[in-house]
Amino acid sequence: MQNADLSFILRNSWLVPALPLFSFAVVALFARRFSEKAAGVVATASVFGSAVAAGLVARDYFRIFPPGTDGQALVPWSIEWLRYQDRLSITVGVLVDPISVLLMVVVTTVSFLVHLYSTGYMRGERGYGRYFAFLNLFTFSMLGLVVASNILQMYMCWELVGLSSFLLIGFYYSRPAAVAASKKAFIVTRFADLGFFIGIILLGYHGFNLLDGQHPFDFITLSSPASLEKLAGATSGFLGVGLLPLAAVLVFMGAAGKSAMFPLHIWLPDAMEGPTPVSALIHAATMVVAGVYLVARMFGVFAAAGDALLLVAYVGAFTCFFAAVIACTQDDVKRVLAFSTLSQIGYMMFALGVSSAAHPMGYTASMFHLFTHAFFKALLFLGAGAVIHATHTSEIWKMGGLRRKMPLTHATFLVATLSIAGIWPFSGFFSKDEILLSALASGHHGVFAIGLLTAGLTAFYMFRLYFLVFSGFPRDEQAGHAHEAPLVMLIPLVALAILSVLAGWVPFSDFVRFGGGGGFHEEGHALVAALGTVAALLGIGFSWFLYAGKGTRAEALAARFGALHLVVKHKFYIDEIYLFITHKIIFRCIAAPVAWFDRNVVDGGVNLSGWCARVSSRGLTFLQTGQAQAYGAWLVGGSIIVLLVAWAARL
Amino acid sequence: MLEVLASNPPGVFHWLVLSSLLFSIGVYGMLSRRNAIGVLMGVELALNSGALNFVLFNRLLAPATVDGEVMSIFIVTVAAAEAVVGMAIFVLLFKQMKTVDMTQASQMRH
Amino acid sequence: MGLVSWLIAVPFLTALLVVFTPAGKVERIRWISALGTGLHLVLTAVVTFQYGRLALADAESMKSARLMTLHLVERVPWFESMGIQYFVGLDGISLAMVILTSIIIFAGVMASWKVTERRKEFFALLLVLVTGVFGVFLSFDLFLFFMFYELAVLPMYLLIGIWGTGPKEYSAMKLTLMLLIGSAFILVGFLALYHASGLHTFDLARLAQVSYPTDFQRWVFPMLFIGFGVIGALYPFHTWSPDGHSSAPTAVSMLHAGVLMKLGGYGALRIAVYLLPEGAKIWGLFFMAVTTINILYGSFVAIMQKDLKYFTAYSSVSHCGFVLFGVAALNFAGMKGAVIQMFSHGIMTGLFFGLIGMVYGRTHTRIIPEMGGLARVMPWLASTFYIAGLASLGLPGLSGFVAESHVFLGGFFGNPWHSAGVMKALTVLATFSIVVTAVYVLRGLAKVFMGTIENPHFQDLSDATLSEKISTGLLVATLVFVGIMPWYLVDLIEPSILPLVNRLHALGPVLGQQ
Amino acid sequence: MIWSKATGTLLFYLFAVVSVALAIATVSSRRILRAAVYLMGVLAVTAGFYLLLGAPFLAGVQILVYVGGIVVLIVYVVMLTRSSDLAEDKPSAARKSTALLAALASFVLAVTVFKSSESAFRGAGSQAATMLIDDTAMIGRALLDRGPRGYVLPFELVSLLLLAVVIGGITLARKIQVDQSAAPKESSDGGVANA
Repeated sequence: MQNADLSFILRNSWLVPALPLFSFAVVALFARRFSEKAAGVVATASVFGSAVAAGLVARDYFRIFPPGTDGQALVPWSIEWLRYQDRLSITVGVLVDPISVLLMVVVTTVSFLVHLYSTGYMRGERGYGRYFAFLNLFTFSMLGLVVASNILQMYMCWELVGLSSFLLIGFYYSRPAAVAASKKAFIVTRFADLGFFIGIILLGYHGFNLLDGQHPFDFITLSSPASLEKLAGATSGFLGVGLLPLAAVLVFMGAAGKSAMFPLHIWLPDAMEGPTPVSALIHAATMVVAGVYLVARMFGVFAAAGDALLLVAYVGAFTCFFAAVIACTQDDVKRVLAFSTLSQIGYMMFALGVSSAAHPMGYTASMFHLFTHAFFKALLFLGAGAVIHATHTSEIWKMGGLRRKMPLTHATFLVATLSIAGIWPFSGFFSKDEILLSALASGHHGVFAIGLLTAGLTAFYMFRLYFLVFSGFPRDEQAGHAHEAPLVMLIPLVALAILSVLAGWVPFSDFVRFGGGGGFHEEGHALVAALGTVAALLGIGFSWFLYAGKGTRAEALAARFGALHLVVKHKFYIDEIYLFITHKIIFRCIAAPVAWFDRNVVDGGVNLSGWCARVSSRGLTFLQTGQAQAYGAWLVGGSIIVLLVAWAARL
Repeated sequence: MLEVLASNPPGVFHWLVLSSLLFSIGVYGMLSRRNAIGVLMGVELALNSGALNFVLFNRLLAPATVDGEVMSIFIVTVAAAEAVVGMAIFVLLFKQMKTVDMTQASQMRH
Repeated sequence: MGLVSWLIAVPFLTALLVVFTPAGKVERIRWISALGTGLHLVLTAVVTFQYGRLALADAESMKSARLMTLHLVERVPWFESMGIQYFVGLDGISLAMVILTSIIIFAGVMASWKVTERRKEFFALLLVLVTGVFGVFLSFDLFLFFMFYELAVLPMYLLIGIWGTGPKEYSAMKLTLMLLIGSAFILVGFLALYHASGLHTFDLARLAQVSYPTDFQRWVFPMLFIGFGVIGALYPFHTWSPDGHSSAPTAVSMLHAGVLMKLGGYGALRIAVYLLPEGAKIWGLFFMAVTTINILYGSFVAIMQKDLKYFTAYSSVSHCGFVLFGVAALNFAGMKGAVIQMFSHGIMTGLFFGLIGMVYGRTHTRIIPEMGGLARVMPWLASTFYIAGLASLGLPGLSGFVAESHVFLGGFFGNPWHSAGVMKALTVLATFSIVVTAVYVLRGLAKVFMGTIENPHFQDLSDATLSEKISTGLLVATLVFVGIMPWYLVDLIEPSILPLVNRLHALGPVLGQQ
Repeated sequence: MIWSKATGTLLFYLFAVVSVALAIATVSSRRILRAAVYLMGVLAVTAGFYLLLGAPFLAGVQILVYVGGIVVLIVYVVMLTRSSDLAEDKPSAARKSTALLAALASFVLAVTVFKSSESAFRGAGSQAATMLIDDTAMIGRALLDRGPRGYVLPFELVSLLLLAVVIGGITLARKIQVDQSAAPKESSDGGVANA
């Protein structure tokens, strides 16, 4: 597939990430010069341009590889950015293949809608220009990550995504909580990226030695079956563990950090300190799925690594269930949505985990869920944003009865809630159903059971949120005189609502599949669909029973569970454990002693030598009596001894 | 007795013993005297024995040349110069401290 | 007098000019130094283009060269009898360091616009110091190298002792003594080389043609490496740097941490590894382990620091550890990474200390807990501070990442003489530093700039003045330029690293006689 | 031959005994003036030695400079510092013993060294200093000879030294106006006549 005959847009597909970058530079440098509104307009326009470009790239790509066939990866544009050694370099380029096109479209669309929404939401905020600059930086780095053709390019954009989320979470930098949350987010993801980086170097090292003649860092090399066989045999030299399994686990560590999988999930709930559109874009639709995308991109390596996929499946499943349980007890609307995001990503992860090279059905299901989830989760967050904007609080117990006050927001929110709960006509149903089916079909019954149970839990906590916020009557005078969101905020809501419905009907399996494998299984479809819907309805009913109307029955139930309820409410005290580890152990028991050691022992050694010199010199002062003749005597004595020695030596 | 005297004239060793004896007495003078001028006398003695040595070696080892004697002339002049400076210092010392006792002049201790 | 000699002469002449202007003329002194260093920047640019043209010509032959090729060489016999000559020249590594120093001194002069007392001597000494540094980077005669090395170290005592803050006499004394002890080691090494070569010359190019016996190299290499390590903040000898930097005035600590600490890495690479490859192979792994401690130790201690300058000093100890780590890796990527890290860390620390000076100029305190919420009053300083911080924790898109990725790859890919397992383990340990660095950088900066302003005095602090904006702007631009378009710097350095690597592998024909 | 070998030897021993006795007297006499006179004696006897060794010019110089110049200067300063009239108190036992020890040690060392290197000048001086060679002309020529073996440089240097010493002497000992006011009162009364 020669580059020349690619369409114009494909050849310069670097425009997609480049547009937000240019507008970031423009807005960042000239934010102060021209008016606030202009910054918003420039930023939104650039992302719109990038969205159009992404659409064109998708159209042209699927014109070359029609949906039915198996889409190859194209690298229409790439330059050698940094050369370490002759065959070892970072090439920055654009890789176009089904999942990267999918992600491009999703990211640009959601980003455009969030930009539009933000122009309304952030009006009058201090640092309006700064906000849009950072949002553009995020969009650039996310797109850079998606189109990456070289794993190190992906790592670089990975870090930039981490940076922009740090900047955006800490946007209200005058609030200590926001600052702490941004710090926590960056450091936790940075810790995870460490594993990712070591995984990359490990792959690069063995790739460099084994795959002579090829660039070990390029995805094309890493996903080509030929090179994977060569790598499969190698052992990584670390306690005899195989190369691919170790590299896969390390890379998964990076993915788990960014997608907030179980051990490294603590930063996502706190990341809600940032402005709500940020949470919508970054902590729901795009950044957190970067981990899933990474695993999908490296699926060749993961599949060849065998038991690494199992780890992915179990971590995904556990996070899915764990987050859903916590979500049921949260009082802050954004925290509930954050944990629900965690749970949904858990779904995507274990969908990837259960699939394998033999039957990659889960791969397609996971991507499908990623596609649909981006829309309805963004909608949920933006809806929540509209609610918070109106009631100036994010405590769900202070809201209530907003159905009449904010009809359109209520409608779109309901659509999204139904979709996430997995009710038939909405997109959530199709993608979640596919995931459950792939788990069942690949024989991972345990994972399937957890998935089903979580589907019920998801429906429960989402409708708990829905009933407490929209149904019943306002529990607080703030909620009393809430008013409908401005138009510029409503358009994205409606658009996302439409997308949340349509997304389900897209024949996804034709577009995205891994290797020649078939799209979706046919048999067992109806059974799983039925089970999923029943679980969802049960959840809804139970939450209606508890929370509709006065919602007093909930307190009674909570009281009965008591201790368990408290523990779950505090997120199983995992945050406290982390704080304990960092502050008590790392700072108190490692950094402080090392600092003390440096100040007293190493520094002390130098001062000691100074002190010895002083003391010994004071010791010799008794020789200086001031008597000239004493010196004379020493002189004569000394010269005699010297003469003796000279004379004896001569002897 | 005359033959004995004529037969063994004082060889180099004898001269050297003499000059080193004088030198040692000079050293004794320098170190024991309390009076600064006494010390200077000791120095003169030592220098004198040095000059003697030069002439001694010149005459006994290289009679033809005069280098030894020239050196001893220089020694004498240097001794003179040294004596002048020494005396000037002692005069000042005396004006400052009313005595030339060496043991008192130890202000340069530290 | 060729271009290279002008590179050394310009700062010295500026210093002379400053000395001869009457002390009263404060304004003129500042302008002379600014113009002098500005002229030097232009001169460096000219030399870079000149070098670019020349180096391209023989880039190909460098692949197999075992001896470094120098350009714009000037030789003037000095002490014929001892084989000492004024031998200056230029190659990729030296040029990179000259560019770095030229930028830092210009930024330093701009940052010390408001030095009040005894301005004349301050600028004169600063320019003499930088003359010494230029001399070191450009001279290829060991005696000349050592002379300029001393010229670079000695004014430091006066600059810290007189214009410093806090226990300035103590720190000045400690800094100078430790650096001089280091230079004593270096002198012993030079003399050993001088005698062992039997060529009766200090000329680096000719000394390189001799292959020294292995057991000679066994003891001379550590002597030289530790000698250079003292100024390059090698682990046990780094204690002068926190005190020295925190007591030094802004421009001096900018110059010192930014440039002087690079003399260590430069010397280790240019002389120790180049002349004594066998010694390097014997000691390589040991020093790699020590520098790994250096990296982690520096970053852990930095977490606990309350004073901004100590905070940055320990961070630069950790980053200098990267330089020596790269050198000790003894392979192409590692050594190239060491030189890039020298350049990028030089700019970074220069920016850090410059900014600390500016913040101190306003808040008159360097204690982190006492400050807070400054971003609201000084957005420019806050954002440049954050950029410097992010560069130091190796964020891609800034020069830190380019250097660190090189060093890590170099360390991980190992070399034929050391055990691959140990090198991989050490490199993985070293990579932990990127997390620890992130912790202390963000904690420190958040406490200083984020949050609300408690101290009422800080309400009306002013943001950066024009001269400060120029200084920080130039440094940030360099960081971003190298971060986004690293190939310029990398191509400049690569041809000069090749001879070093070839010499280690002892392959490839010896390039023609110098 | 001016005097026979025998008288030469006799004279040598006579002079030796006299000079040692006088030297001991110089360093041990309690009255400084008397010590000065004894010193003059020793120097005179050394002039005799020079004659014995056949260096008449040197004997003359010795008498002229040493005895005439230096001893007179010493006596002068003894008078100046009024130390002649106060009997010098005996040096403490410790000082005497260390000085004696140092002197003996140097003497014994010198003698042993000479003894062991006896062989070096075995043949020298066999004909002893019996004849008196008038070498004054040779000394004069040697002093001003610009050639390699000449002493013109040291000669000029010594003259420079003497000049410096003269100036030094004057400046050191001149009546100091400046810090006179600072110096304690009584030192400026009547003032000792200085050199």
